[in-house]
Amino acid sequence: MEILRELFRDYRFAVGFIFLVVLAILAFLSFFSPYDPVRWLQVPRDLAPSREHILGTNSKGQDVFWEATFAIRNSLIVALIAGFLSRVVAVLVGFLAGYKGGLADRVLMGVADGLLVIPLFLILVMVAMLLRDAMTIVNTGLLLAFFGWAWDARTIRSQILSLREREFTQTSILSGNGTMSLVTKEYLPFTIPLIFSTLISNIAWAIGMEIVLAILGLVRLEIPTLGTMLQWAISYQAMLLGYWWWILTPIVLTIVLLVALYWLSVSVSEYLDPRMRIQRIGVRET
Amino acid sequence: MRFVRDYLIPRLIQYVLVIFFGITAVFLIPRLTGQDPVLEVIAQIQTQGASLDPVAVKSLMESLRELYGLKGTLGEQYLTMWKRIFSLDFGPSLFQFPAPVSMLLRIYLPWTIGLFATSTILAWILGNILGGVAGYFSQKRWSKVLDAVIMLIRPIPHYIFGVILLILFAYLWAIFPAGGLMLGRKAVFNLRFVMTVLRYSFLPALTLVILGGAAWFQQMKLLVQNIKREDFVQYASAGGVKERILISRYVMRNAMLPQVTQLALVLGQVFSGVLMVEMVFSYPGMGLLLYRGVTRGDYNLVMGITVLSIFTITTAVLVLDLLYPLLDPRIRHR
Amino acid sequence: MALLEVRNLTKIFTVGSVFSRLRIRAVDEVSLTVQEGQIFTLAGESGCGKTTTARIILGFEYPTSGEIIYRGKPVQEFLRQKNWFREVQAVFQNPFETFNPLRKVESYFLEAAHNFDLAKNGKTAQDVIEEKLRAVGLSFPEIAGKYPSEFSGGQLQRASIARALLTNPSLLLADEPVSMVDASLRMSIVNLFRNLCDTLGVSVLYITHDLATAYYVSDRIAVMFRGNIVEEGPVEKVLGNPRHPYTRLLLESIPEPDPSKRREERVVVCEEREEYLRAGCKFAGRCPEVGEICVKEVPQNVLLNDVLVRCHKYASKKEV
Amino acid sequence: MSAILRVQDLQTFYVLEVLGTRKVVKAVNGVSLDIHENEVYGIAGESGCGKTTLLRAMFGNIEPPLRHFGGKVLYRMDGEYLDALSLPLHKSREMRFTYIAYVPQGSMSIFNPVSKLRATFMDFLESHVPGTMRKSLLALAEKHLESLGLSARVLDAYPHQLSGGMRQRVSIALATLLRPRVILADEPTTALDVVAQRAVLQLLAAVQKELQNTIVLVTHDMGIHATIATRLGIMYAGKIVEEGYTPDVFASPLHPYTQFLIHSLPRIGDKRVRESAPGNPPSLLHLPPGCPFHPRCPYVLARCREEVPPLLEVTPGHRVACFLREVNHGTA
Amino acid sequence: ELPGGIPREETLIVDQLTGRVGTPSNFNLWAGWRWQDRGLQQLAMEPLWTVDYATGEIIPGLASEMPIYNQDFTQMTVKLREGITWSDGVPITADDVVFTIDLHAQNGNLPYHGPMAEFVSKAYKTDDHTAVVELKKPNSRFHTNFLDRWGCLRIMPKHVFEKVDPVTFEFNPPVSSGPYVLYDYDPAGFWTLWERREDWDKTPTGILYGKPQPKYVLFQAFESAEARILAQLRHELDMAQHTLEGLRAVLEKGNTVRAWRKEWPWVVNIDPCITGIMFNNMVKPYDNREVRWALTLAIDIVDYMAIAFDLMAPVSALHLPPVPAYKEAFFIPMEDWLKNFELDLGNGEKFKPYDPEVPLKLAEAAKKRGYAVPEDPEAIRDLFGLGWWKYAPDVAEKLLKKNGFTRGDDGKWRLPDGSPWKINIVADVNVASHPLRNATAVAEAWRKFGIDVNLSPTEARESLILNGEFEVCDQWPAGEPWGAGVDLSRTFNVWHSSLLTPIGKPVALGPGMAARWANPKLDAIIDKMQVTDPFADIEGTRLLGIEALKVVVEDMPTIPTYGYCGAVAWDEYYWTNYPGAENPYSQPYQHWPNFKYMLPFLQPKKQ
Ligand SMILES: Nc1ncnc2c1ncn2[C@@H]1O[C@H](COP(=O)(O)OP(=O)(O)OP(=O)(O)O)[C@@H](O)[C@H]1O
Ligand SMILES: Nc1ncnc2c1ncn2[C@@H]1O[C@H](COP(=O)(O)OP(=O)(O)OP(=O)(O)O)[C@@H](O)[C@H]1O
Ligand SMILES: [Mg+2]
Ligand SMILES: [Mg+2]
Repeated sequence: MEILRELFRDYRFAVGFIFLVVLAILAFLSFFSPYDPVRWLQVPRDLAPSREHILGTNSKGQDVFWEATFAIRNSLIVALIAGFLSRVVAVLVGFLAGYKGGLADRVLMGVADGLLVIPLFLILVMVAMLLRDAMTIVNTGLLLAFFGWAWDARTIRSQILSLREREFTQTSILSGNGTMSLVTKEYLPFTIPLIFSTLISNIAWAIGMEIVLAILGLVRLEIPTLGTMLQWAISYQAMLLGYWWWILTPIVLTIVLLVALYWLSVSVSEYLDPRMRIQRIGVRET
Repeated sequence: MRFVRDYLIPRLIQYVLVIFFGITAVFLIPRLTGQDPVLEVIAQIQTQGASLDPVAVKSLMESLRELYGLKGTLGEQYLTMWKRIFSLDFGPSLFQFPAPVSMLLRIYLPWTIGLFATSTILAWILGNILGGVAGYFSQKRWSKVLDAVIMLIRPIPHYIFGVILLILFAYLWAIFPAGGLMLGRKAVFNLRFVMTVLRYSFLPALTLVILGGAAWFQQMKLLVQNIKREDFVQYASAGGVKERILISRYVMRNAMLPQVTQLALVLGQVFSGVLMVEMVFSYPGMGLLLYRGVTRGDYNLVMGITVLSIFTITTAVLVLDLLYPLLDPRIRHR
Repeated sequence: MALLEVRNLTKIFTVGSVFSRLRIRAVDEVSLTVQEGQIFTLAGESGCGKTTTARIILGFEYPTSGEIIYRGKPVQEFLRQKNWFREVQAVFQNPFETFNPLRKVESYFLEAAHNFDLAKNGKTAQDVIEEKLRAVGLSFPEIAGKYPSEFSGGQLQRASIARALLTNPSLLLADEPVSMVDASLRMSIVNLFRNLCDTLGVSVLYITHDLATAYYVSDRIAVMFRGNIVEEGPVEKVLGNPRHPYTRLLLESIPEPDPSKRREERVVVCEEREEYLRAGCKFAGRCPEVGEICVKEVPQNVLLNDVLVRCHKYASKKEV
Repeated sequence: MSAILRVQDLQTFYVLEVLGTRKVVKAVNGVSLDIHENEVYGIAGESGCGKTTLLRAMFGNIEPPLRHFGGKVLYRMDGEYLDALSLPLHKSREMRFTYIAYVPQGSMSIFNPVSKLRATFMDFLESHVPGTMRKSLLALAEKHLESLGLSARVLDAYPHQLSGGMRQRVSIALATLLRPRVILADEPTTALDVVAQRAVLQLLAAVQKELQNTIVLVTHDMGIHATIATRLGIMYAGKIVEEGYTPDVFASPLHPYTQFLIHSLPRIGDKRVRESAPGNPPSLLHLPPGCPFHPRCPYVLARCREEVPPLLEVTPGHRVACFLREVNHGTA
Repeated sequence: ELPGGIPREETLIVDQLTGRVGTPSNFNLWAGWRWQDRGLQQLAMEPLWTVDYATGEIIPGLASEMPIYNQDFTQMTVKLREGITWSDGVPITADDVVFTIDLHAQNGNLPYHGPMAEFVSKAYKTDDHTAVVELKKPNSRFHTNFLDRWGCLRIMPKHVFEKVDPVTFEFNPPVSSGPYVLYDYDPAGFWTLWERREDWDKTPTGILYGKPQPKYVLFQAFESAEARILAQLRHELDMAQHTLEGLRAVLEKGNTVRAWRKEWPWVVNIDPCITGIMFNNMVKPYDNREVRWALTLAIDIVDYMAIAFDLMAPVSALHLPPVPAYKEAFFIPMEDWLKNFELDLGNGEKFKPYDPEVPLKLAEAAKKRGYAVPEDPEAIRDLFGLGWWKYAPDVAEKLLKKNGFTRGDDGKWRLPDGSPWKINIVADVNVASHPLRNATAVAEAWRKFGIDVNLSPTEARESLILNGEFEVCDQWPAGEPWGAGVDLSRTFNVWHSSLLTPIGKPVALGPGMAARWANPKLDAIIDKMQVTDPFADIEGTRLLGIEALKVVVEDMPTIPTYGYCGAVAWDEYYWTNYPGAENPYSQPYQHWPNFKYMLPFLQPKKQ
């Protein structure tokens, strides 16, 4: 609680947090939606925002607001699965390769490099095509997670490599810490800002990728996500026909989501670095 | 010599293995997607009005399989593929039969390199410089404003951003063309040619530079904010070293190192952004070529492009790994 | 039985990049023996390989060749055991690097107490820690909740010593443990070492530049120069009657805490790398008594009156 | 002799706010010093008593969490005194290293890891002096390096290629590069063996002699103070407790802490047990009332527990902050 | 900026439907698959005959008249026009015709090898302008191989092709029989530029309609709908086919842009294609006629049309596009039958599914949506079609229950074996395309009815459909008819039982065949059609068509929904007098081969 209070003194954390809470509430609201997100012609079409439909309606006859609640929910699921799962893999692989070195390092980094050098997008498209019907929200997340860890594992590994050489590693060993606590207690704090910032870029990437896949029609277009919402709006020329509420909603939501994540990550990683925190406190007071 | 034995040779083996597995994956995956390039062509011919009777279809399919080199088991095809790779001939494009893949590459590669390489490098330079300076002066007002603006721009999908630029600069204020590069096959390389190409590439490049640059900007800014707190920066700063020198030689140079490595790898991840840009601006590039190849089951084309790109990226990474000690004196090969 | 025996230890570092590689024998055929309950000083110029030797003993670095015997067994056998570090502890040279800047210093104490089962519960752990901290002039409330950057160098150094003493080790490798501590405290810490040594039989491998303190506290001393031990023996004999020209130079260079004895003559200092690569005696470059043979041949160890000297000058006076 | 650097009742504290509670570490707590031209001013003291902090404040480099609570740091320039703590940024930048230079404690990582040392030297030169002077200054720096036992070639090395001792020496050469009037050296020899230490001191002395400038030297090694310092200040718990000409301080230390400091020095050939000050150094977070040394003082008086003794002159140039002086010297 | 600085006002710029050309340097449209709508079929090639579906007539091109068959349809004689030449000056003669037929009969790598090898026994010329083809077996419709309606076997220049391998030959630059020659093209395939022949008067177009007006015609591909729209708004694109929404956008934003119809619903509603939903009749439970009918009756066509095409297309209850010619020949004559057509619901219950009121209901919905809908019932029938099937979920329910289907407690349907019913629809990926629009609409309808529908747009759609690896798809519901005349053989041939292809093997003929359905009654009709002379016995042909339509309706192997509508837009900034609903002198598409016959009528606006 204390920590949260401290964090909330940073306006970026506060705003990011509030944004995220708002998005989470939106996502949660989807469970109470009066409309089925997949069905068409539930409301009159192409209505501008009004009291009845606060974000208007689209050409499919759906209420944009309620559709957006589903979209944000699903996109969050995709992004979180992709982000967290790939983080877990990246952290495990990075730590293992960096700390153990030797064969484990060679093999793991070989796999990571293999993933990195293949034009990832191409594979994504092919696998998305291969999975076809199986491109559910969860599977989309898993797929993105599968391709999203390699670079970050590499970065984490190199950080571990240099941390391994620092003297406090030995102090920790001398204090009787085993590999697990060494890694979690000594290295994790150093890598957390990195993990956070890669988490954010990974989530951003996942959301962007989902949008790209949607624009290419490679995910299930009926399931509302930020990407498919955008794709329908694009295909139905919402921009040129002046249905700005339709196209702007997913864009603004994407931006809000990423801004929130960005600020949260910046603020949290600053918080985790005592040097920076001290500086911040000093700066604020003088 | 120990360097060769302990570092270079394992690294080279890794290089070869990565290429090998990458190519094998790219060989297998499209064959699993259920597309049959021959059927794809048959379907096209049917929509074209030709009435084929079943016997004819059968024989046509046979002869197409023969022509396309798709006869035989997967294993045989796999061998053929390696033979082709070693003879640097990827065979004909299946969907754009009989155009050889190598010819298609010759046509599109320069465009892609022209647009993509320049805009990536430009984005990299701009993003890093701005990010570096903004990170250094992160307490300043303008830096915060810039950060906010970029934060808002970065999440915009390439497609949307491209269309917005198109509407702004090719319609509302029509100073740039909406697409359709009119050079022709007899294009001569002269000033007009260059100007035309620049005019047509400007908006696509702008999209890539701004969106790409925004990502670099954010990364660089974070890096710089960390490096700014290192002892050597603090010391030099306390020692009255000029800010200009401090930013460029201390902060940026150190922050640049990870960015260099990433640049090489970004090459591998471009197709998505570039594809979208090519779509919006009808730009002749590899992204669309590849995408169509994938969706139409044009194995040869996909193979050609991916082999090329796997090879380039792997080599770039290898070269970078070998040269990295020159950039960062602290790194030793081990 | 000797507690710790180092036999012919050699460590070669390769430095430089792909293009200009250089092999440095940072530790060169070093042998030494530390008995139980003994304070053994390792002195010598900076960069002569003292820290490296200590790190190899701890198992943080692998020797190029040579052996380390602890209680009659090669250390490799101990390295895998957790209890190794209950027996052997170390204080590192650079206090600013000793603790993770992102972690509170206290956590190392609490962890060590926990990991080595030093106390049955949190309260007794606190007492154990407090006791060790007191011994070095700190207290738990003083370190509680603070990150390393909030300490002064000397405070960190003392904290580091207290941490090392937590497990009551049999062997303490102390790498310049008091370099940033004022003279008065320095005395109380070396007195502490002496006490531990005398009462509990703790052995200390004391690495230092401060020869006066070394003289004050230790039983034996080895003087290193560019990877070699050039003179080794009981501290009174070595420092009281230095034989090797380098030992003499060292002693001469000690600044006397007496303003009335200000020296005027200048010292010559040679470049490190140059000396490492020198054939023959590495000190030849600045030895006032340098002879022809010194430049060409590597000197051998000579045992003189319980003192081992590595100098051509004494080659003829061999005892054994 | 007039003071070139004058510290007046300086108070700089570390202000920490952890989870809402505010902690104040009174690292420099009312220090007044006059440092004269052409002298070596040694500072010794308890570890953690605020020496580094004092030097940082004298360098005018006060950054969070360190904050300035009062007092002045005055530089004398062209006969006028400028307050280093209220100079405009560009002005203080200009002065750094040309007027006042600083060798930080534990100066292991102060060099840019990716450029050669020569480049780092050039950066300082470029920032402070016009083109023509750079060459000669660099040549001088090379000479300094050589007298420190480093060939000028180390300038073509990267920092990580040097051992700690070498780096320390290079950082001293860097501090003397621009011929500053004042050099603040914070434990410049801790990582060095006695031979190298001697070379460093020789260099500092030579530079000082040549430039007729001032060196403020912090070290725990009383031997070094004895060897080089003109005057000596002893710090304890954020305050100067004794100050005087080096021979005077060594010969007749007045403050009980100084006495402990001097008497606890071991000597080769003498293995008698040395006593050090009893008890523990005080925490700067919670200073005891009155004289901060009183809990450890064998001669503690009643008033010591309540009043803070002022720093007063006892004999010419020799000042002490202790009520005992009245007992010992007051009558003399 | 146009290539080589050619003047914009003399150039007609049109959109290329099939997108960027993959083989830009290859103009050999006889081998493999070529992007023939880059101007090859429209400008460079004159076929023997062309279908004009706007008028329902056949335009003789290189041929001077309709084909002449002998009595038993074993011989076809082609009379060629006189005074026509290839663009290199060589006259077009019967030699070219004979050469083309012979070559195709012999070379197995050419797509038209099949029919030529099957039927041609001998081809020869009797004089320079008369070619005779002897057939191995009777075929009253052999000439349709040469009848152009988006592709046919076109006549090759013998003097060019006799020297080369016809499969690998690039034919660059192409030698034209049509009124334009190649001027330049984009090596990346984005555009192809044609220039009017000096001797345009030596081409059938010139002879029939006079001088084509644009000196240059530029075919240009756009990769995104937005770019296409913006180009047209900038007057850089004269003729384009947009998505429906794209059309609305250009019409809204461009003040010089017009569409086929000047008022709502703007789109071209005379296209000879019918869209709809296809069942795989070899997959359970879609092999059951009553299930298919139940699924048809579960569709509320008003909602369906709103989703699929925003109510702008004419519905069709028959497997035929509701174009004017077919309305006359089939729809109106069959109305009574349709109204009386009954489904047997079991227990002696009957249900008449046809609903002639659908057009009115559609008009009502369109009015509600805010569109300017005419009041006149005839005009409404023009716009919305004649009628469709009733929305009768209750009847559908009965039919399903009769066949053992059940409804679960959740209201969802279960298959007779008790497992949940999930329909998987293989669909196109292009959101704006007619197929996916149909798929979306039907998915919506069936979901509403209580069936789980999985809409699965996939790039592998073509392969899956051809191989029969689908349950339901969004493919055209029936083979397209010719678009001219009353001969429906092209629509029904594909369903002859002899052609039934097992799942896993690709079907050979056009789209309808993928439904894998056959009916002995239809077999008989098809056999009869083969021996009915479509020229001499027009009425007989028409009646056979009606009989066939009845059989198909009864079985409903696929669901026809609405006639394809092209969302074309023309910019009248540089050119005017495009054909329009008010003046349908030609079909309106720039990608159809008839395009060349439109060009002489265009008028430059700026000169
Ligand atoms: N990891 C390493 N890689 C390369 N060289 C090294 C490494 N560690 C130490 N060295 C070199 O080995 C030599 C001995 O170093 P070491 O740290 O043992 O010296 P030291 O006696 O502890 O010196 P000091 O008194 O300055 O601490 C030095 O020249 C140093 O540069
Ligand atoms: N960044 C910081 N935050 C909080 N407290 C600090 C910080 N830096 C130093 N201190 C505290 O300020 C006091 C003075 O520290 P300083 O580094 O000036 O001591 P010092 O006299 O230089 O000691 P040493 O001789 O050990 O280097 C110490 O008690 C230390 O704990
Ligand atoms: Mg050391
Ligand atoms: Mg200090």
